[in-house]
Amino acid sequence: MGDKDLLVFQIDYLALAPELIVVTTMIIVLALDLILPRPKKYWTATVAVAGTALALVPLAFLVLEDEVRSMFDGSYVVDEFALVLKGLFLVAAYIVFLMSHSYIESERYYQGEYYFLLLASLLGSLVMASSRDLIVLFIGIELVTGPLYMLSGWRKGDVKSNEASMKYFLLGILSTAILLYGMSFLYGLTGEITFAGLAEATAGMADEPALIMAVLLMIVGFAFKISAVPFHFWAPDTYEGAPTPITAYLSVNSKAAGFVAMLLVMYLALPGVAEVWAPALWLLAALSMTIANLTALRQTNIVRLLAYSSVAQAGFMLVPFAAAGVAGADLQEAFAATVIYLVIYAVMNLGAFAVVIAATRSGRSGELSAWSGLARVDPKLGVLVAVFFFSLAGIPPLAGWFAKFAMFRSVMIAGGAATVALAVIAAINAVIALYYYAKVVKSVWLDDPVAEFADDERPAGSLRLALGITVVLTVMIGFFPALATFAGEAARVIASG
Amino acid sequence: MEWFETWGLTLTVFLPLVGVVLLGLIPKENESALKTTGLVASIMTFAASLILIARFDFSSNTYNTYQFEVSETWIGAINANYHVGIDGISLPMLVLSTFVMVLAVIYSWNHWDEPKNPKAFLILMMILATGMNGTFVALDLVLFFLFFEIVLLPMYFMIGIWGDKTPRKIPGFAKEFETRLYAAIKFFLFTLFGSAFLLLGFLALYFESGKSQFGRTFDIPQLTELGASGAFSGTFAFLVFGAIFLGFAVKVPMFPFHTWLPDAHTAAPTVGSVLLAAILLKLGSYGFIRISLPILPEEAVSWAPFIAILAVIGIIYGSLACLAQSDMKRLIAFSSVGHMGFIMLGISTMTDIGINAAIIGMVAHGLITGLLFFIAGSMHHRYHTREMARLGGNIKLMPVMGGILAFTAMASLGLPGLAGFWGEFMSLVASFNPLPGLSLGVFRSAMVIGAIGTILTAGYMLWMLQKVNLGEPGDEWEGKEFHDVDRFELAAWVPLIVLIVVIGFFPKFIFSSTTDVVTSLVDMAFNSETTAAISSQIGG
Amino acid sequence: MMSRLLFAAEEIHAGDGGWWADTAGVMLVLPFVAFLLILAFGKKLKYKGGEIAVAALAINLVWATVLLLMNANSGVLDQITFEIGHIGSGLVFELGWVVDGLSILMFFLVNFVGLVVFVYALGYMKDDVRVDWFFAAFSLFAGAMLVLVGAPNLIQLIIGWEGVGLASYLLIGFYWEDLDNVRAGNKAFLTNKVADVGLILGAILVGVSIGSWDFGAIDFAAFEGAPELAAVATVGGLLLFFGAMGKSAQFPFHIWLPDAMAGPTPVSALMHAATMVTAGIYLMARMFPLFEYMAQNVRIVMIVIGTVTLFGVGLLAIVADDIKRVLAYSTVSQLGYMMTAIAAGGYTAGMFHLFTHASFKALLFLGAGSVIHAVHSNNMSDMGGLRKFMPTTFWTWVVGALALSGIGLSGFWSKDEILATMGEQGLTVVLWISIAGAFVTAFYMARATFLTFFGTYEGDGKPHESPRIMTVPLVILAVPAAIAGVLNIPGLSLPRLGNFTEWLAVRLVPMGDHHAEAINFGLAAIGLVAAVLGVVIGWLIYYPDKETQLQRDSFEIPVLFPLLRKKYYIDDLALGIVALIKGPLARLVDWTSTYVIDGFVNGVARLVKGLGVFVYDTLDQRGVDGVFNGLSAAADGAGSVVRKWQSGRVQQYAASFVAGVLILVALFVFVI
Amino acid sequence: MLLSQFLVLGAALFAFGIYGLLVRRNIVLILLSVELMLNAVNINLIAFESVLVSPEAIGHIFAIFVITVAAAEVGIGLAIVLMIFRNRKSANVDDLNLMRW
Amino acid sequence: MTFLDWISAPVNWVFAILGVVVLFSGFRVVTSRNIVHAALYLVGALAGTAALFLMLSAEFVAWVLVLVYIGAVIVLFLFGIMITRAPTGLDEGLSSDQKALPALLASGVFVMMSWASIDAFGGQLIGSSGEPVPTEVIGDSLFGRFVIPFEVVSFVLLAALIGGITLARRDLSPAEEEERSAV
Repeated sequence: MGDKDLLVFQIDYLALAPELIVVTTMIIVLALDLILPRPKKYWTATVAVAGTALALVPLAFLVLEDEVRSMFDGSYVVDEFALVLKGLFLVAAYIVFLMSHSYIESERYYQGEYYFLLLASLLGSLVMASSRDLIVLFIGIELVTGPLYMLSGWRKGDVKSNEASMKYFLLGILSTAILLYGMSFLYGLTGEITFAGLAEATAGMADEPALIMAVLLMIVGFAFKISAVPFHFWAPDTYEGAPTPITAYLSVNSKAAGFVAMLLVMYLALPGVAEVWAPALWLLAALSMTIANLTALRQTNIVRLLAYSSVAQAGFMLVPFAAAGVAGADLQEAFAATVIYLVIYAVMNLGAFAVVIAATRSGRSGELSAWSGLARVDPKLGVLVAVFFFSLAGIPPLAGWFAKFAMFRSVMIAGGAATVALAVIAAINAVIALYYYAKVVKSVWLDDPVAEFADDERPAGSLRLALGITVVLTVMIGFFPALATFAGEAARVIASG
Repeated sequence: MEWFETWGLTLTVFLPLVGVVLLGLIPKENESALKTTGLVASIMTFAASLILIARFDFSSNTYNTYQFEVSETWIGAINANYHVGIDGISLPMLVLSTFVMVLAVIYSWNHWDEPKNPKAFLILMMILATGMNGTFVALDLVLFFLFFEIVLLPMYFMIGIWGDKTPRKIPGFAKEFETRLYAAIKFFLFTLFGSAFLLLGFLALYFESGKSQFGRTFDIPQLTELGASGAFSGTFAFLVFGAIFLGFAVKVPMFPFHTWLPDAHTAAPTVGSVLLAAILLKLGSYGFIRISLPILPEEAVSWAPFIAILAVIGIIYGSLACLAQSDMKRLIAFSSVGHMGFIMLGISTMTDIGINAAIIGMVAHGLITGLLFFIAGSMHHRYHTREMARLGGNIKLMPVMGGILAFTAMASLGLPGLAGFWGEFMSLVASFNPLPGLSLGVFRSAMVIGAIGTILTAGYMLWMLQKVNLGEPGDEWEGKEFHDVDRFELAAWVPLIVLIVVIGFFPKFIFSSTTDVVTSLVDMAFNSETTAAISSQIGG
Repeated sequence: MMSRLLFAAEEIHAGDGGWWADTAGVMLVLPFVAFLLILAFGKKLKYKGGEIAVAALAINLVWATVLLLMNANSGVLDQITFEIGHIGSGLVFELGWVVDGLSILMFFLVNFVGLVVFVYALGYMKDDVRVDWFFAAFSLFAGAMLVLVGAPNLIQLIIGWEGVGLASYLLIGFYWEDLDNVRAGNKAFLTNKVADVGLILGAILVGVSIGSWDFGAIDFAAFEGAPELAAVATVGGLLLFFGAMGKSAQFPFHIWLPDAMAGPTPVSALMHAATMVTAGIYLMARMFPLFEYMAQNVRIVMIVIGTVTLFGVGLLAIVADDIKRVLAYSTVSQLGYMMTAIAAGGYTAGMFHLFTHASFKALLFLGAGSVIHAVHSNNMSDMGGLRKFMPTTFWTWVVGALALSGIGLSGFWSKDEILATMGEQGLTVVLWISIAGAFVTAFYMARATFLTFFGTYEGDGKPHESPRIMTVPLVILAVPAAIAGVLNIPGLSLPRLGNFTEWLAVRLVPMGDHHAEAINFGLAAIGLVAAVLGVVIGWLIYYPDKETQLQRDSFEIPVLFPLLRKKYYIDDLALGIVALIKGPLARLVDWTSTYVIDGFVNGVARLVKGLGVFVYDTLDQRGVDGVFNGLSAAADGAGSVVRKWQSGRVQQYAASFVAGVLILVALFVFVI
Repeated sequence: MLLSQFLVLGAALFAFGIYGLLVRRNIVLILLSVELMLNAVNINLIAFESVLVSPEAIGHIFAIFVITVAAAEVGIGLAIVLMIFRNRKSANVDDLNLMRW
Repeated sequence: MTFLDWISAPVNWVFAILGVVVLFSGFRVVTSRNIVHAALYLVGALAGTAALFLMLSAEFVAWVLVLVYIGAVIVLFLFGIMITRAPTGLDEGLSSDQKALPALLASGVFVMMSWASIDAFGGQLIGSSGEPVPTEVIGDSLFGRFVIPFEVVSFVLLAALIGGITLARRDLSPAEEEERSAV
């Protein structure tokens, strides 16, 4: 190394522009938080929202440019996949900021710090999308989750929130330790940390027990992030206890970050040992779908229900991974399917949480019984509930159908008895899932209103914007899935590389 | 009008959605504007479909050539296209759909079930219209699936919100449920269960087609071509057909997947029942003709006896179940099981006669059962009960309504000279001589049993008339004012009545559109000389 | 088709009927026009639309008469069809009309009898309810029958056939306020529907096998011995006969006919004379070549059924009290004669009996109607001695009764012809049963006549002769009832009219008819003696003037009469079957739908829900506890089984986390 | 020196950490256990590096990052402990079972 | 390589001693009944580890470990322990009573990991060059190729700092707040 000069590594500022903008925004937010008097602190929110939006601009340039920018020996790459995922993270974060605005303002929270931490987590996910070696990936993951441990406990006075935070934190560091142990072995076995190098070095090592262990340990680490069964236990408790926008962020950005990690490591770093990770993920997928769906049937609290739903959805997203393990399977297809699912899931799940925030704004609890006849009181919100929950259930013509479609497609494309069995499990689970999603819609639309809430007050503008964006996307993607497949297409490029 | 050649179908499919947008903009309170908008949207859709008829070239009406065809890239990644087009098979179905929708809007003018809310209801109807019209014109499996499923949500809400609110004991559950709640979720889950398999089947076709010159494709015309050349065979095709069969059979519905139907029909608001019976059920049988048969002809043949048996069981089963009903609407609902059995029997023969029978049967059932549900709804509107034991002497209280009911019941039992006859009769004709190679024993038994089914059909229809229409009105109605048929009802019903008679005496009305294309479909799929030249295998 | 038609016309030197035949379709349409007009305007007219119905049939009668005369002169053979749809190239549906000897006869019969009955009904129904509806349905009835008899193919025949069934249903259940009448209508419709299955299946077999439903084509195929038709001839013929049994009320389908008396009397008159019940006979005559040239073995079945009907059902008339029922059973019996005749090859004989029967049975029914109109009761026990009050009715009735009994008048000739045909065919047993039947016929007609018109009146009020509008039709009908027999006296050819046999022979193919070339005086005498004997015995039993009608009607034959009163239990059997289907069977099916299929579905739903409860409550929430408690209890030793694992839930989660890792790795190491 | 001797030592430390994580009731003690686990990872990394001897000293870099992150985690963890302690006057995990059912 | 060969190398003696120290300290961390002792045992374990690092030519990392952990983290821990006022004496309640299952799981993990290690690297020797990796190399790496994670990790720390402060600080009551803003 000694010979190498620092200047060997050219820093491509355009490629890093989104990250830099986010960093700048963070600093401005911090500074503003110091200067502004309490009543004016909402400016921090405005800045965060604006900064996130602004970060999309260079992203657009990069997308149009259509060129792979690689830095630091290929450990940090800005390509189509990275851009798509960064776009997803930014948009999702943008929507979460919109949702947070009224929520955070309505109680006594630390606004500046709140936005700072969320931006930090966002920064982590942006870094992850570009990471092409284990260290960057690891640091990225830590930056994503670290702030979230604290944000889940943001309602400091609420013991539930404390508990959410603690559970998330303890299991989070356990998973970090396990992940790191796996990484250390991977490094030890190959001497490589870049994904490209790992792919080369691990090819044909599928029989090496130590490698198997390393891979499995890493899977467990990621499985925690995406809350796959049996590493999901934290999710319902944390989702319920955390502030709702954070829950939305957890279920979308954080989960997406987990999937990004998993996608990168499995497909880019370890394609040669797909026969190891695919069966493992098969198992996780089957367990996640089945256990979570069955559990969700029993839920009476919407947020808990959404938590289990998100676990189940993670199971669906894992299905293509399992399909990739079939001999001769088209890894690109599987890869693309997960990305498509992820994009669509992000949109509709954010929408669902936005609806939860909107519905609970006037003192309605998250208990399903409190939602009875909501549509009678507020038909527009009722329509939104129907759209998002049916979309989650995968009912055409709402976006969710295409996610499931892509998922099934990837399974069918692979063939093989085990994957077909998984497809059948998935199909059965899709119907089970429909039941509890429909239960929510039923409550909202078909049941009589139970109690009077002051629903005449319109949701805040930012929340309406969040709802608007998500609902339009949900419906549009349903009719024009090409909007989502574009993401998958981009991902395909990277998987072939 | 050149643009119409390419965009006519798109217009027909999506005009209702324009209606949805407009309806969304009109405030809830402005009821008359809402109704007018809904009416105008549906009439314009109907008009568009009439222009389609006018410009349809009946002379070049062979299978797998489509008119008003449009193919635009839709989901490039999976090679799914916005590919629409019609032929002589889809044309009648499409027009039926647009036509019934107009009548439904007219009827609903002053018939709003609780909790009213015309705006929401009309919006749902318009979405439904898009789904139904789209299914009949889609030429891409993914597009077909999408439209096929679109109808699910509006119908769910129709049943769930405006449906029957009486509590009901559900076998297997301890507590009572409101009928609408049970029916809505049941309808939803059943259909979705079928759709899941449908989707799997479509995907399997997609991948299998990858081996062909077209590459992986969802395109129905291309798949049809492949199917005709025997590209899909063996266990694979057998399973695929089974999966697709399941999807369509639930929708049709065939025995034993029918149990959602009585509940859904009974619980749905009037217009919902009408649309459900008139058009939604046809989506399944249409799917058989459009997808199962041409794309998987070999498997269709090997599944045919099974389908025929189920169809015949459905005929007898549905009719017998009708006899046990005490609820008028439920009876009519069960009658659909029997009638759709005839349609499926026709399809299962795989002959041009049978398929023509199915199509005319679909149209006829749409008109007749639609009308029956209209009447049942109107009667419920006036009597506030559907218990046949409490009704009676309706024709005395409301002669016109009673007369129309009697007429429709007669049409429903397949009286020759009315529309319902042709489907039943020709199904039986077709099952006498199914496609060569199919078991004559099965199909001829099916023919006999199906014919016996017509007796039962007559039985329950007459019995219903006796209970509802005839005799002296019960004491509880004494002194009550009953308004006979009002002008909206007449406006909605008379066109149906006229069409029932016209098709009854002049089936060419439908056949002129279907016969050539069906013949070439059978030629193409089963590679046989036209089976209407029946002579070959008598006594064989 | 046309070429065959021309060819056949050439063969028998028949004309094409010119304009009259080309426009004969008017007859098929006019009643329907009348139907619609009456529905639309009937209420406002003086006779509530009756005049429209009468006018339609009157115009029809012009055509029918002209064609009848033309046919009598030179034969008319024509067929006009319109395609109403086709499938592929082979299957064509057509409507239209056929004009040949058979159809012309039926046109005439339907229109003539119809017109008379319609006129009669103008008076009979005058003060009744829903007169407009009555005439509308009546027109429909006639129209459907005309469609049936004018049908050039089986499809149109089926349309007319069911149309007749529908109209009869409407008319039988005309007084629908009383559910008994409705049930009678249902019974008629359903009984017919059962038989219709035969017709429809038969039509399918025959039509599909030769690729056409056209009667001409079928006739030719049968005549020429086309093998594809021969293959289905027996089964097809049986099925068609099965269909005919329903409409023509052959045993055991006769059960609907007596109940059908629930409608107004003119309906019964029309139904029994010209429309409805004749349809089955007509079908057999229409399809005669099939039975003659191919399906001979079916004829045995037909003969058996016909014979049983003519005698067995005839007996039932003896115990009936309702005058219309007596006539109804007699109709069934006579239909049995016709069916047997046709089965025996007596195409002409059967149709001739149909022809004469139409006139005298219409006459009898109208007479009965006249009586009922006067007495306001159907039961003979309420009548008696009406001879004095209603002379016109009485005398015309006597004409009808004699004709029916086969004594001298038209019925004698036609019945004799049947007997002669049977004799010629060597059907000895059948012949003697038929003769016995003739005796029974005469006996019950004597009974009816004596009970009704003789003795003393016992009913309420003072009966009176019916108005002119009702009696004139009686008189008009009495004429053919008396003299129609001359039309077909063997060897006799009337000037300008020719001979009934010749009329009917105007068909596309030779009928191969078996008819007597000369009068068989021996059989005629035996038949006449049997009939006279019947009247005499009837006179002996029923004439003596006893005090009450009941006493007069007290003649009893043990075992037989009770059995007859129970109608051989056939009605009960049918009711039982219906009850079985409607009751237990239907309920069973409904039950399976709700409890078995739905039960399964709901069961699955509940299972899944239960699984959800289990997974959540037990596995997810308690199971982690449970499993770890159990494990650690086991690990800690027996003493601590009941002790709970004390640490918090986070650590349970973490433990499951670690356990998950271990299990995953273990799976790979040990399993995969 | 064998590579595996360091690895087994690391494994043992990791196992201790897991044991502590599962068995300790005080949250601060749980954090200590986690530190043991992370330390085990570091031992692995350094041991591997001494065999692999990569030009960029990847193993060492990795270990430094792990140490840094571990420090940050400790900070976060203690902050959460303090917050909980403020509300409940207890730092025991047993008490965190509000959302048990 | 036999055990004898192994034991005859002096460097392994050093390892053995350090290993015992580390393991013992580690064991006590998770078993000690005194919370402060547990923290101090962690110091022992970390110090032992640092010494091991020195043996493995990881000079820089070893000192980082000492500085960061022993210098900062442990202090932080002790502060934490003090603030939460945990008893400094023996406390029966520090561990759960049910130790069997955790022990089982932990030994499972140990078996798995050590077996995998031995299976993969059973006889592999560490070339004992003894030359510590120059800090310059590490510096070049950190600020060269790993500059991005390096920068990013600073945000991890910053976020932990800011978030930690926010969470840990006592919220002012509204009254207090008013008072403060008035000043």
